[in-house]
Amino acid sequence: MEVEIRYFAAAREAAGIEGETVAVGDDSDVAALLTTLCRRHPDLVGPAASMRIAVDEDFADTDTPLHAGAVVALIPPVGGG
Amino acid sequence: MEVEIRYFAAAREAAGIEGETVAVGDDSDVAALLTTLCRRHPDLVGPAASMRIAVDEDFADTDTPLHAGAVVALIPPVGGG
Amino acid sequence: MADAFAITTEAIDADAVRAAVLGPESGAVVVFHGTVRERTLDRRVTYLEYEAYEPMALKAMTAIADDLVREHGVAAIACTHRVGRLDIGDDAMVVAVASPHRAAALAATADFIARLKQDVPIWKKEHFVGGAIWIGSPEDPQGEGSRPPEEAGA
Amino acid sequence: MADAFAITTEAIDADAVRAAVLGPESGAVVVFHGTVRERTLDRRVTYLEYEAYEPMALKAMTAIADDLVREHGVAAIACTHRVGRLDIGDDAMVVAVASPHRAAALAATADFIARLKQDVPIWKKEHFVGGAIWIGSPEDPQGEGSRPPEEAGA
Repeated sequence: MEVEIRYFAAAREAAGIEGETVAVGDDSDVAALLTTLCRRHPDLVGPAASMRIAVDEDFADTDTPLHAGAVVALIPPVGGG
Repeated sequence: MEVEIRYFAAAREAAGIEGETVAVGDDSDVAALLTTLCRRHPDLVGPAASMRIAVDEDFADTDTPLHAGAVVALIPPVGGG
Repeated sequence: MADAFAITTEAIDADAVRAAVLGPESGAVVVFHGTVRERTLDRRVTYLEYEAYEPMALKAMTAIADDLVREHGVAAIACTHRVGRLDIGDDAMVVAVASPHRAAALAATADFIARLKQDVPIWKKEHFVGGAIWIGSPEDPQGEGSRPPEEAGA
Repeated sequence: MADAFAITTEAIDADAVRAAVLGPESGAVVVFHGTVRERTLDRRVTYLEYEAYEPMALKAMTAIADDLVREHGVAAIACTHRVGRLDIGDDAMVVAVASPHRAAALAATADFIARLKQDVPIWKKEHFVGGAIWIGSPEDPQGEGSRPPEEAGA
């Protein structure tokens, strides 16, 4: 199945793109997806340690399962205000 | 000597005037003046219990001495904001 | 730049109050509006009358602000209070506090208002359906310790 | 009436944010401006870049505000956050909180900003003389617990 990735801030700079569509196994969870993304973009490995992940605009855990068409965002430490 | 009196809010309504010039003895303090004012305006007797007094725009005690030309204000409980 | 403290009979220009505190080091600016509300306790308010002992009120606001600038390390405090007849929805008071950090700005705002309500000679007469009362007077059911000052409305 | 929550690339209209919370029962309205300041720690800021994950940021702000309306009993909360390039003195964020009583309005303002800085996907890149850094990132000397969040600037 395919999921949509959104990169923001330091994650966008590390990946070098704003987003992409990625194919993952049907039983993939967030952790499996992150492994795939770090393999595609080695510069993500360092920043990824301090990032949170959102699935469909809610924060998710590493064991949150994915579904086809899920929108997964890499959320570096935020700093609004 | 003479002092200037300013009445505000409930004190103004009780005295029926906004201010007046009052003659007091040369050694008068705030307490003596208040006695004089309550004699002139009997409706002040009740409200006076909850009022503070300012002399020359600073809060004063009942034993604060007066001077000629002092501006004495009767300050009912305040309620700005 | 507007005066930091003012008493006015006109509608308050909140932008001018805010402008009086702005500076390059102030990342946090709090603007507090104390607005006439339709209902206090169970009374339906029709309008308010505010009155001030203007020179003493300005002197007292300045002294309180000087204290709080020292105490909280904020950059600047300004306040304009309106007097005369005010209707529902009118701003009675606007306070602005600028500070490098927001916690100090919010704390100084709270303290400024609390001390203004305690010690600045400004009075409010509430006209409601069936009567009128000087707020804070012994006849006022919401004044004189019947509820803690930090819970009082603006 | 304007939307209660918004992300914009334009200068923030603080009056519109305030207008979004006004109501007849609200005697206390707090308007908080988070403004770009010239200096943070020992760095001389030249400009900032803000970026947001807009739909999630709006959803998160709405959820936080709903929580705080319940928790503090305030009437309404609104917030507009600016993104893109901001210069010294520009407002990055304006929060407005309306409440019958001022203590609740001030507390809800403090909590809203603290939670926004924690959980709303908006990022700030500070450009200073000699470099640039994403605020809150592991490389940021003022982020990651090096000082308590309640002391952080706006």
